[in-house]
Amino acid sequence: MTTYDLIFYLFALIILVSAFIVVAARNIIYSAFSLLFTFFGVAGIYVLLNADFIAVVQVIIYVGGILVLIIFGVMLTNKITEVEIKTESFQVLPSIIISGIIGGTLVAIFTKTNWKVAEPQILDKTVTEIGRFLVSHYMILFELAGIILLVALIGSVMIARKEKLETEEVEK
Amino acid sequence: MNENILIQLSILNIILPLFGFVLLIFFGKRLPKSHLFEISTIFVGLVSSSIVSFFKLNYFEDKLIVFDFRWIDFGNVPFFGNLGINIGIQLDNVSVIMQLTVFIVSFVVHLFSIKYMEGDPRYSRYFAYLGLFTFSMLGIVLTHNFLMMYIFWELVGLSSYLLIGFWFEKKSASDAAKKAFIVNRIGDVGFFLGILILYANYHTFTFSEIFGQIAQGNLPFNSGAWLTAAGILIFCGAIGKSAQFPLHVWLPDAMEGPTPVSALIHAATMVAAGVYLVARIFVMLTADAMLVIASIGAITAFISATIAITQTDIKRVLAYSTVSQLGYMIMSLGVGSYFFAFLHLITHAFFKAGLFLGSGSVIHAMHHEQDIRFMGGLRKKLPITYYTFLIYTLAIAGIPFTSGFLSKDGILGGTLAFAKLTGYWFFPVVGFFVAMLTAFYMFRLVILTFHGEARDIHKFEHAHESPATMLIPLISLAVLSVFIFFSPNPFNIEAGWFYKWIETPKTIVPQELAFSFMINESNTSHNIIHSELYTETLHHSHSTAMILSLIMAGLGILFAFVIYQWRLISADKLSIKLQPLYNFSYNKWYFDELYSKTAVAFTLGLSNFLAWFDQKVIDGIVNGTATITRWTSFSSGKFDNRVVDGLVNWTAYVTGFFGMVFRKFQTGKVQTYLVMVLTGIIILFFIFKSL
Amino acid sequence: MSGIPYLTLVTFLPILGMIIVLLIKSEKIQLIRITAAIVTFLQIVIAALMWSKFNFSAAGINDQSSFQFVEKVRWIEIKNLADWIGTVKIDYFLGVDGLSMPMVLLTALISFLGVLASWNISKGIKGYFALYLLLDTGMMGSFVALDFFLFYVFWELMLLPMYFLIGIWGGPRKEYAAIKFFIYTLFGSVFMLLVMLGLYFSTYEILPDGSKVYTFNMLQMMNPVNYSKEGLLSPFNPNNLRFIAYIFLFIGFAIKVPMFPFHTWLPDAHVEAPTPISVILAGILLKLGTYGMMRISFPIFPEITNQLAYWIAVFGMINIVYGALCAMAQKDFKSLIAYSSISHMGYVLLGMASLTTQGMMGALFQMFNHGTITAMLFMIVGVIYDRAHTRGVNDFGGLALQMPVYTGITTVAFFASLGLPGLSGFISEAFVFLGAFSNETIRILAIISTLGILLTAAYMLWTMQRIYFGKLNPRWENLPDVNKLELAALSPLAVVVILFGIYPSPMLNLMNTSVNKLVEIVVNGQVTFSNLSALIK
Amino acid sequence: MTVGLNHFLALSAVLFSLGIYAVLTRKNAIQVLMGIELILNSANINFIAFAHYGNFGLTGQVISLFVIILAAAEAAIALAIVLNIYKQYSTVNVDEIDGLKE
Repeated sequence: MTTYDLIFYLFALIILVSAFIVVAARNIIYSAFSLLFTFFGVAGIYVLLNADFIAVVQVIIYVGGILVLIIFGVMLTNKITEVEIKTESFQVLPSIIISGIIGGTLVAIFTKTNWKVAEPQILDKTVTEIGRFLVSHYMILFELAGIILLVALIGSVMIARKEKLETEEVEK
Repeated sequence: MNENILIQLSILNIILPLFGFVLLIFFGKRLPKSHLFEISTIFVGLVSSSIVSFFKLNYFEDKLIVFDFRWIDFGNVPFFGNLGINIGIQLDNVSVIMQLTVFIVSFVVHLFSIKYMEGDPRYSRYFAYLGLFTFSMLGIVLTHNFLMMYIFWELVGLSSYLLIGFWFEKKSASDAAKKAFIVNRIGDVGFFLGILILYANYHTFTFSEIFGQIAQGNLPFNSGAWLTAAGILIFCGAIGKSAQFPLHVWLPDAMEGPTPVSALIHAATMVAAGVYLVARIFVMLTADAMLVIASIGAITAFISATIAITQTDIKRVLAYSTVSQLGYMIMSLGVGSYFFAFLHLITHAFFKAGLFLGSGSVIHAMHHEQDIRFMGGLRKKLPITYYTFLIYTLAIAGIPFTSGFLSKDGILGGTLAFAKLTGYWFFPVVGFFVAMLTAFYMFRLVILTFHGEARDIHKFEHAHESPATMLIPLISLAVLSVFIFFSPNPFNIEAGWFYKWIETPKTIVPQELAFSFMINESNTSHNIIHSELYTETLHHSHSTAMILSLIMAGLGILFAFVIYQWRLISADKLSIKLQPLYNFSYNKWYFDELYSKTAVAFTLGLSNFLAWFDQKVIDGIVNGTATITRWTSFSSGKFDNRVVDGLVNWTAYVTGFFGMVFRKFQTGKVQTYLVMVLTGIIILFFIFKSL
Repeated sequence: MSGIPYLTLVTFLPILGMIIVLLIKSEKIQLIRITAAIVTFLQIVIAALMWSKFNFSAAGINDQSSFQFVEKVRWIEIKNLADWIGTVKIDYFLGVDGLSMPMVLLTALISFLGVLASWNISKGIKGYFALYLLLDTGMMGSFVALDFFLFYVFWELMLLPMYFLIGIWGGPRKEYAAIKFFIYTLFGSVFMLLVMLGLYFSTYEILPDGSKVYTFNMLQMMNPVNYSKEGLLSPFNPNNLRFIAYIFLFIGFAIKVPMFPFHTWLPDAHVEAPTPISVILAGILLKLGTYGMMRISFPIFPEITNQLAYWIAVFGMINIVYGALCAMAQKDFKSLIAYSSISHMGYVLLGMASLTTQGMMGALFQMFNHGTITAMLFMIVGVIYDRAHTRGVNDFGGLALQMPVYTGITTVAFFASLGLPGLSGFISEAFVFLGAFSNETIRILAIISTLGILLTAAYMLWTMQRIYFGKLNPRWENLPDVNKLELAALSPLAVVVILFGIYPSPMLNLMNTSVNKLVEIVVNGQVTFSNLSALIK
Repeated sequence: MTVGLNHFLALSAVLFSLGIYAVLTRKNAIQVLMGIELILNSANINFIAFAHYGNFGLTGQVISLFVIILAAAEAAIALAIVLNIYKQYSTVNVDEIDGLKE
């Protein structure tokens, strides 16, 4: 067992445990925080896979952006003053079966398939290369992504704001 | 003058009335005098068709002039090679004479209508329809193939529908129009099937090509029975259009249309199209088919003549007389006397159109009173109408020096000869009996309408002779009902030019399928149509028929005068004495009642049943499936609730799982749906895993 | 592929229109309508351009080189990752031949006129037109797609907008009708999906480098050489399931036609749908079922088509007679027309099943004609319903006096529908009968089906009499005649109906090369697909 | 057993099924969202793993970058919707929002 393997198992454990908490925790705050660990773990996996730039992006966007957003969402939609912020689950049994089957099948497929694996290459300048890719080969997609982000930004503001305007009108 | 010009003129003749129709339909309301345009197109057609007839009959007497083009191309059909459908026109002596007849009648009817229809809110529409009719009728007359024949066949049906239902505010008119179209359709379906038999074998619609194939012994589906079937099925078209038994019921009802329309369509031209059709396919009729045709014709002639003697509506009497005369022509074709059938078609067209126009004149004068029981004595008020009417009546009764005498006499002679050779004495007996009935009811009509005292004084006072545009048609048709136009010798048609032009075509049916007196085309090279025996018999029967028919007609006229003019026998008493017969005849043999109680009631009942069946059973099954699914899910949900607590084994898991899924089939929760979707994906995956 | 991508343009123009419509403020009603009208009109222009450039002698059907306006681009490609998947390769493959070109023209025409008929839709106009244009793309795409996967995508794409268009803008029982339509057609597409995947896993395409990959390409599926030896639907496999697959596929299409006994969604959907949607439904959507049979079932399974042609004809006959009888008993004008649709689609089935050129050509032409005629009939119902707010056949009477222009157009439509010569319906029906009668096995069915001609005349004229003739019911004394917009929507159809009734060659010449080829494939297919030993080398 | 492609794939599969589980079971809309994030992350792991072992160069990484972008956009909009729903229904429990039922 090499160090590499060890680190992998460590991260895998972190991810799985924290993801399990995310899924299973009754208190939504716990879920939110353990999601943080999941994201970190995934970032670690990325590093292991020679994707340092993506790992960094993962930390910045997921941890810095999305997670904060989610926690805001939690706080805005639950009366935070109430001590117990618990949520319930339903259709647990079928979901366990379904996700179990899906997970099992996927694992089975992944492990049984004879992947045509090449020798992993270690690239040094991933950031430069990704940058070059983004403005050459994937330029249209890149710009589209920008537009999507812009639209999402405006859209979410609109969605959140519109209701407010209408309620104001009603109040008037 | 060459053939091309004749063809071009004929095409022009067909197109002109259509042009009139289109113009009137779109601009009729905006251009107040536009009907005059339509009439002038008919007049141009009349002139040009006279030219065509003159040149065709005098310079290209024996020539068949054909013009056609490929209308539809099927391309290179596998196993058959290049196929397509040609359409076009052909000019032979029969078609040019018919063309001229159509134009003559059409023109006088147009002329007559100017005054007759004056003041109608849909005046221009009326002339538009007349134009459409003339166009379609010319199509039937000039076509050289079955498909076009069928197309125009239906188009005359359409114009007939539109014109019968012209006063559609009246329920009876729209009923009659609908009835006419549907009854005609029944016949047309048979016609269509007949065409299909021919097409399926020969892959063409053209008369000459089909007949050529049959003449070479190439029978449909290699059997004479199919040839007979084709003949009879095509004849079905004629049964519908020429109002033959058992589809004759529409024609009397069609009298709901304006009277000039009855003259043009339901007396002179359209109804005669059936006879024309049978004449066209005459060469391919087998002996069996001819026997069927003759029988239908005889039965029709008899039934309608018996009905006509008790009717009281002036137009209905004429309608039944038309049906009866058409039966004559059909019977005549059936017994192989082609020439006289065609002759009667032409002569009948003139005098029957005249009778209808004359009745139109009477109706016009009587302010739309049609019941002859309220007429009488009109001779004094309407002298010109009376005398012309009398000429037509003499013609239809078959009195010498009229055109009707020539043709009717020939038909009766034909039936006699046929009976002598084959032993079917039924036909001459019916023929002569009907001749008597015809004379009787026609004179009954004349006497009740024009002779005696006025029975409705008020209307009589206001009656007045019709204006000149209505009288000119009457007079010209009366002139055309005189023998001189057909033969210089009033007792022998064979002396005339008509006999020279219209030549009975040689049959192409194999000898063993045809009557023995018909000679097959392949048998002889020279121009003999009938066996010598037949020619001789016909010659002998001729004089017998002439004498007999005169006696019968005289008897009929005598009875009419005895009963209605001199009143030696009271008509009322007679009708009471013969009550059952009288009722039977007066109610038209109860045909309408029979049909509406059987065929119509059955169809409507079936359709209502099927609609119910569709809604309750078929749709019920669909909805039932939905209900059962819901019920199953509900009950399995119940079952699940009870059992799942107790059993913790795999079966229970699966049951519980399905129960859950089914119960929440429509919860409105996205996540439940998602569960189902994923389940589906998993199942699909495992199904296709093995592939 | 070179030059202008006509098919992509004609297919995705409505999507472009949809985006524009979505960008317009929902208050600007007029602008939205005009945008939709312009977009669909451009579609007609492109379709007409294609018609003018169409090569009438190219057959198509199973030969890519004789398809026209072909566009073939790799759409989805997943490289050879694992053994059992192989390389997944789906093409964006469009093309037209004589089978699809008439349908493209029909779709363009009816879509445009449908927009005109939608002018007085009053609620949710923006959403309505957006969905309408999406539907348009789905229909057009289905007619031009030559890749089965792509076809399926377009096919499903139609469902969704249709569901909402009926379910939101429909009549009183719209939810029921919409759900019924949706579930029924979804049921059909599941069958189709199964067969599609089955075919996919049985057909190989040989790439230039010699490797074999599974393919969704319909044209490859038509050639027995391309089938694998052990595929589930491969003719080489002695235990193949082709027979069952054919029936599955047939049911999938038959629901769309709709064929007895799967037809009950149609009257409900029609009665509840708003007028323009009925027009689209009857005018185009139903054709997809029969088009699918001709494009997919027949050439891919020729040997089974020969085997089952008799039964297809039987169902065609049932459709004709049964539909006509049911129509006769209807009291609602719209459901009467809906049942008459069922009856008329029966002619298409009968014509196809004859497996003769005349019959198939009649069937294809009947698809076009039924599209135009029924579209007209539904618009006619729409006109009267907008004014009187009732559709009961017995509620009217004497409208001919009140609305003469309207009655004139109705007369054309009714008579075209009952197959009057000189109007387009006759030609196609006559051809269907010519074909069916020429085929010995179904001759008797053709004879029974002629009853349909009679019954159609009966119920059409009866309806005509009840609504337009007789004395004017005083209730309708103030009904105005058709307005200019309605006239604009109706008269092009009337012109088409009359024009193709008198001179159908422009349309028939479009089809005849392809139809002849199809007949040849199907009839010969019996031999080629049965004598496979010759193909195995 | 050396860590190879299969391990990463297995990890992502498990993460994926956990995400599915969350999406299917949680009543709180926000937790459903978290589940979706988990699924996206598992997909990303797949991409990058294949990129690493499958010799596809950097394509996989770029794609996962786009996935992250999409996730960000999606999260923003989804949360906006959740807030809106909360205002409307005063709850974010998905099972109580069953307008689709009609």
